[in-house]
Amino acid sequence: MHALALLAASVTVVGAVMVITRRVAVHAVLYLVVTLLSLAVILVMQGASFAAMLEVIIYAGAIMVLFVFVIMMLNLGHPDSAREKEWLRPRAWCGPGLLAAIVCAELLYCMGTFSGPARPFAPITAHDVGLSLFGRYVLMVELASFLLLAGLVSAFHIGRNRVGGN
Amino acid sequence: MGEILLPLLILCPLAASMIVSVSAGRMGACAIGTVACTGVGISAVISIILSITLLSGPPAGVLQVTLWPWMHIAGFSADIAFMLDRVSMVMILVVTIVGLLIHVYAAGYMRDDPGIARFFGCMTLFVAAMLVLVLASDLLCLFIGWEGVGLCSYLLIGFWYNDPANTAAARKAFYMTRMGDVALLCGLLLLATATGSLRIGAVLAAVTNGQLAPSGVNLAALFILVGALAKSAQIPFQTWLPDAMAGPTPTSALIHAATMVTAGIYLIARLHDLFAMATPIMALTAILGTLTLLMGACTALVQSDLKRILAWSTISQLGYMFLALGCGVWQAALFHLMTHAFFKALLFLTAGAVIMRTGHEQDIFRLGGLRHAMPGLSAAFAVGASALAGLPLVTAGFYSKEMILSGVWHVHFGLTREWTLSGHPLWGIALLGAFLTALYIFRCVFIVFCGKKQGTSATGRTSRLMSIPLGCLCFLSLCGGVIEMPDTLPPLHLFSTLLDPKTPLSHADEPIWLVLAGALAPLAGLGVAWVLWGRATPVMHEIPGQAAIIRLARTGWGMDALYDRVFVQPFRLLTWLTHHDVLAHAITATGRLTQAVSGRIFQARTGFLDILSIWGSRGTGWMAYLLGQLDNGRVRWYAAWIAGGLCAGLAMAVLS
Amino acid sequence: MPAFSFNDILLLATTLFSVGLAGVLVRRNMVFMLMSLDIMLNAAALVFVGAGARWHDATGQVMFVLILALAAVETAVGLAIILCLHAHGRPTLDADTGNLLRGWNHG
Amino acid sequence: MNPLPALVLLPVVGGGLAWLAEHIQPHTTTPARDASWWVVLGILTVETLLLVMVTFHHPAHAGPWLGHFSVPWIPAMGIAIRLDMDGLSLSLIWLSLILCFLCVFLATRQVTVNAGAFHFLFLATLTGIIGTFLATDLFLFFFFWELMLVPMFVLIAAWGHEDRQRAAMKFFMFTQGSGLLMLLSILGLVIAHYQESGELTFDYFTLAHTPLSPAVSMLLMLGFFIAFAVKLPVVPVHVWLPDAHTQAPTAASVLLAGILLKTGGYGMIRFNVMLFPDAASHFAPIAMGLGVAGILYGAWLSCAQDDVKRLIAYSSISHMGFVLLGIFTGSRMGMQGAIIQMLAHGLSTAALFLIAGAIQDRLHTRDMYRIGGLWTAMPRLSTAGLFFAVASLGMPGLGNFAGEFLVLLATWHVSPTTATLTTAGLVLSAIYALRMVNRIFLAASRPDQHPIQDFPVRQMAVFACIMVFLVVLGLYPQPFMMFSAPSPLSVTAVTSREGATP
Repeated sequence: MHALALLAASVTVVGAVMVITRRVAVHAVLYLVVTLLSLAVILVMQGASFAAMLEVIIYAGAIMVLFVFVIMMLNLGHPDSAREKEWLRPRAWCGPGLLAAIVCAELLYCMGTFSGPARPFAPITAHDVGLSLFGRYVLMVELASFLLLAGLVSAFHIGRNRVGGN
Repeated sequence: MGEILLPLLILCPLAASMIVSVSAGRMGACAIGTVACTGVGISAVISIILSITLLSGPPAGVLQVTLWPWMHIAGFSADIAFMLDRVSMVMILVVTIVGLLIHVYAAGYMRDDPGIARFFGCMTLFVAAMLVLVLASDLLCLFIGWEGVGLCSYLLIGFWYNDPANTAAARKAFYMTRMGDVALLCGLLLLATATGSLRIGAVLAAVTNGQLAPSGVNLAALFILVGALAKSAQIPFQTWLPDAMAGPTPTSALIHAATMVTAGIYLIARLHDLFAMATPIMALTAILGTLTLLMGACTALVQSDLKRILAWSTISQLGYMFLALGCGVWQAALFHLMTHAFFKALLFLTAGAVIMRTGHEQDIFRLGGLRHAMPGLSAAFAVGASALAGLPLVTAGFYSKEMILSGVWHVHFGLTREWTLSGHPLWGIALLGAFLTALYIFRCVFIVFCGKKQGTSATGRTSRLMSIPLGCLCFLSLCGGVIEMPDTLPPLHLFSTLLDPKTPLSHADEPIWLVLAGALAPLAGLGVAWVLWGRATPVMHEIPGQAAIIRLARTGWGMDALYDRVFVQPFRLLTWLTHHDVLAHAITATGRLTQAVSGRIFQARTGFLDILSIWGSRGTGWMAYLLGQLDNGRVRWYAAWIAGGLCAGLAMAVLS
Repeated sequence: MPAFSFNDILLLATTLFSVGLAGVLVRRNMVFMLMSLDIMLNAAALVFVGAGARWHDATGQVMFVLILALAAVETAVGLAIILCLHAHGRPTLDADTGNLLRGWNHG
Repeated sequence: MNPLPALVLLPVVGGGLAWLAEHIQPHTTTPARDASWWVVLGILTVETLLLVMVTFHHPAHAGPWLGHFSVPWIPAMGIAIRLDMDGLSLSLIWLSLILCFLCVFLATRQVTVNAGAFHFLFLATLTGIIGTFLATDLFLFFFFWELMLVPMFVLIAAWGHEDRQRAAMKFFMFTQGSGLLMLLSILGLVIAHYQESGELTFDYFTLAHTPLSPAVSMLLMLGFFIAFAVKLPVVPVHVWLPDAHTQAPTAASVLLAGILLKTGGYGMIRFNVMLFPDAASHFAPIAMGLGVAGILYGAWLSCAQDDVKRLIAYSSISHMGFVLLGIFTGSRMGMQGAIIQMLAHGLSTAALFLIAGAIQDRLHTRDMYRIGGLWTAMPRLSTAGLFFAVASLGMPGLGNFAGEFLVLLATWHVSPTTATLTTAGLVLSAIYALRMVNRIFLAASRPDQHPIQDFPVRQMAVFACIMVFLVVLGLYPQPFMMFSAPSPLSVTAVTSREGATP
């Protein structure tokens, strides 16, 4: 077990926990960026450098920027963080925490161990992914494009309504 | 030439009818009368030419014209074909000449009627139809004319349709003759089935060859007899003719006295070979004829309506003709038909003129003493009356009646081997009828023309147009009969020789008192009539006492009421009862029943479903309430439920 | 030799997933809920990539790409909804007040 | 070019045009600008020219069939568009066209509400009728049979008189239900033929040669018979007719009485007697009994009606009884008589309905007790009415008599008693016809009558044409008898011979 890997993993988990416990949204976003970056490190360690790059560029770059923009537009202020505090009383944590813990425990319990000969480590390059994407899974790419298009259209539609509402 | 003239003979009145009908409202009364008279007049001329041609030919010569095939089909053929032999020659002469005279008269009589176009349209159409009837060489073709004259008769009786009684009379006439027509049609069907053709010659040949079983012959003769009886208003169909007097008087003269009603006599005379084979039917004809003549004479004796007297006298005279036909002396029947056409037309036309001039008064007791006001008409009526009564030697009626009487005397009906019917009783009744005829007609003459002057006053003059035909008819009534004389007198048999050159009627052995009796009976009638009504202080002013029998006789022996009770009322009742289509009701009722039943079933089903649904909805409601509690619309709860579900699913996977 | 075995990756991913799930369940603010969802998606993506590395198959990363696309769409639409709600008088972004999904007896 | 499909399709296409014309140029008060009416007139003229062409320029070698047309439709089922024309169909199509002209000249102009649609439906019915007369594929025949039903239903239901919905529904239910029976019979026959020969076909000529057991053939024949009997109509199933005729608009009444009833007679000749000669001859006594019952019952009820159109409708039942009687006498004579009777009845009854319609247009009533003395006010109309009433009572020299006489003669060959009984119907016919004449035309005119307009000369000329037709049919039916003989008698001859040999 690599120390760096351990570090990255713990940063990831801690970051995630921080995300769900922050009161101020921008803080949570920053923690989320940290989580994602550390996750990217783990991905690199898994030999998936292409995925890691996408993680950094798209997730940590594009999507998080989107969050930041929205939070800026929401114009949140002090009353909001106070309300968040009101909502985040420990009592509220009991049930969900318990449920999440049970799920986690069950998942871990049924995970078991994957024995068997592990393949010799070899990184999967963007080339392989590309071949696969536009070979066997070309139809899925198309579906994904449809999905993106649908998202685009619906986001535009909802946004336009907002403009009209104003 | 005959081939052209014969169709032309029919075509002329037809064309006149068409012209008159189509131009209704555009031509004046005068023009209409002229057209109609011209049409019939040309026909008369043609018929005279044709008769001369025929008479100059061989004795048995027949002019046959087949215009076109009518129906030719396997097993049956009929043609539109005409034939002129000596029987039909007599008829066309009568129809066209008497018809012409009556048309001329009518042109004057109907001058002021607004419906004159309709009148002449029907009259000329009638002449055409009657000519078709008498000229047809095919029985089916004859049937066209037969129904055609019936239709014209219907239209003319109901001519003044504003009075419901007139149209009712018209309908009655048509219905009663229609029944006869249907019987005739049955006879035709029978003959056509047996012989495959309805050509008169072929039918008669087939019958005389024995192609038809005797029962078939009898049946056919019976059917045809019924048709003839209905057309000629004999018992039991006599009731329509008196009512038919509702029409204009020229109509009564032409259709209901001179021509149409004689169609039955003509038909039987035409088919005399067929009837000769059917002895029972012959006897039936004779008996019915005798009954009718007696009944007609008796009824005429008590009538008070001038035209009705004449109508009943027509029935009675037609009875004479049927008697003659029944006795096999069809020549005598035709002879009487001819003379009857003359004198009855004369009587009707004179009566019409009288009625017209006295302001449409038809009751003889309200007329009277008209001798002075209208001497010409009185003379004409007297001539007609004497001809009808058959005053000996000077009138045509005497010779024709004498011919019938002598024919009846000699007849014997061999009905079965043992039972024969002699003609003598029939002769006796006929002689009684002759006496009664003179009695009733001179009663009429004396009351109307002699006697005291009554309230009604005669106005105007009889126009020239009307008096000329009367003169011609007077002449014919007096002298039309001398072409045939009894053997006791100079034996002249022009008429019977003309009709049947092979077997002229000759009764050289007949006793002289036979003729004498025939001559004396009318004279006796005249005498009695003079005693009763003719003297200055008549024995009888009115019909005495209104005895029940007389009242009965005045209504035609209650036959009308009887038919009304027996046929008309039940028919009306039944039609009223079945006014709504029974079958339709039955089917509708079935439908309703089905609907009701299905409605019940539906209700029952819905009731069951109601219970089910009430309970079901209650249960569903509870469930929905419960579920609704889960479904509170909060996203986080949904997520929690998903997580819980995942939890449970994993737990199951783990624990199993 | 990879730094993590597949089991470790699964362990990490489960943890991350649970944390994300807890976030979704706890937070009432929709922005936070979206972020938690992203965490859960990342956990799933991580499992795919790990499996791809374990069996040396590019399909894992293909799935990763697809999940990425899915996350992008989800985020975009979700944020649009948030903006819309915010503009329409729900400035608190409280997920519990938005019970439109309930449908019946709403109005 | 084969004229038969054009004959069938032209009216419905023209109907569409008429509808369009109405939309382009809506109905105006000036009759000269009545576009859809002119379109209909033009279409009928073209159709007539076509028919003239078929009548006089048919190929000589074709034998009794004047024309033939065949195009596969659904080959897998053996269904084809087969149209054949023989003298019977030709004469009935001529009758249809003449009556359509009559309607167009005299009746359809009175329709002012939605005239385009009316004309379309009118011509669509004509298409159905012509198709029925021409189709020799059983499936196609059924298709046209149903096709003529629907527009007629709409015509009655939409343009009819006071109780139209119910009448239309009755009409539809009766004819539709019986049509389904016929469909069953058709399918049965086809299946029987398929089992026999392994060939799936709806061809009339092929099916005519199907050997059938007596029971099966009787069953199939009954299916056909009931369908045609409803249309004809035969007495127990005539219930729809008086209502439909009474409530229908004038033009639809004319079509119904003039031609639609004739499709029943046509079907009986073409399908019952010719497809199943043996079964038909076994069935003949019952059918003849029904015919006589129809004659007497129709005439009887006709005597009891107060509604003019109802009276005419019941008289139709009576006349159609003669047709049934004639068809099932089993002789050529009877069949000829039935055909002549169909033609003559088509003309005379159609004219009577037109007159009744004209009276209703003018007086707004059909009750004979409220009409009266029309002769003074309308001599032309009354003359026409009298003529056609007299024709319908069977005056010799007019068409109806020729038909009735032949039928009676043929019946007399079979059973004199039946024929004698039937002639009673003639007396009844005189009663109802003259009752109508007396009540409407010859009664005293009513005092409260306002002045009414007589037929104009032009319309009278149209009526005169019909009168001439009737007179010609009555006095010279021979060419019609030669001409309108149903030609495939050879086919039946072949079948019966084949039926006899095994």
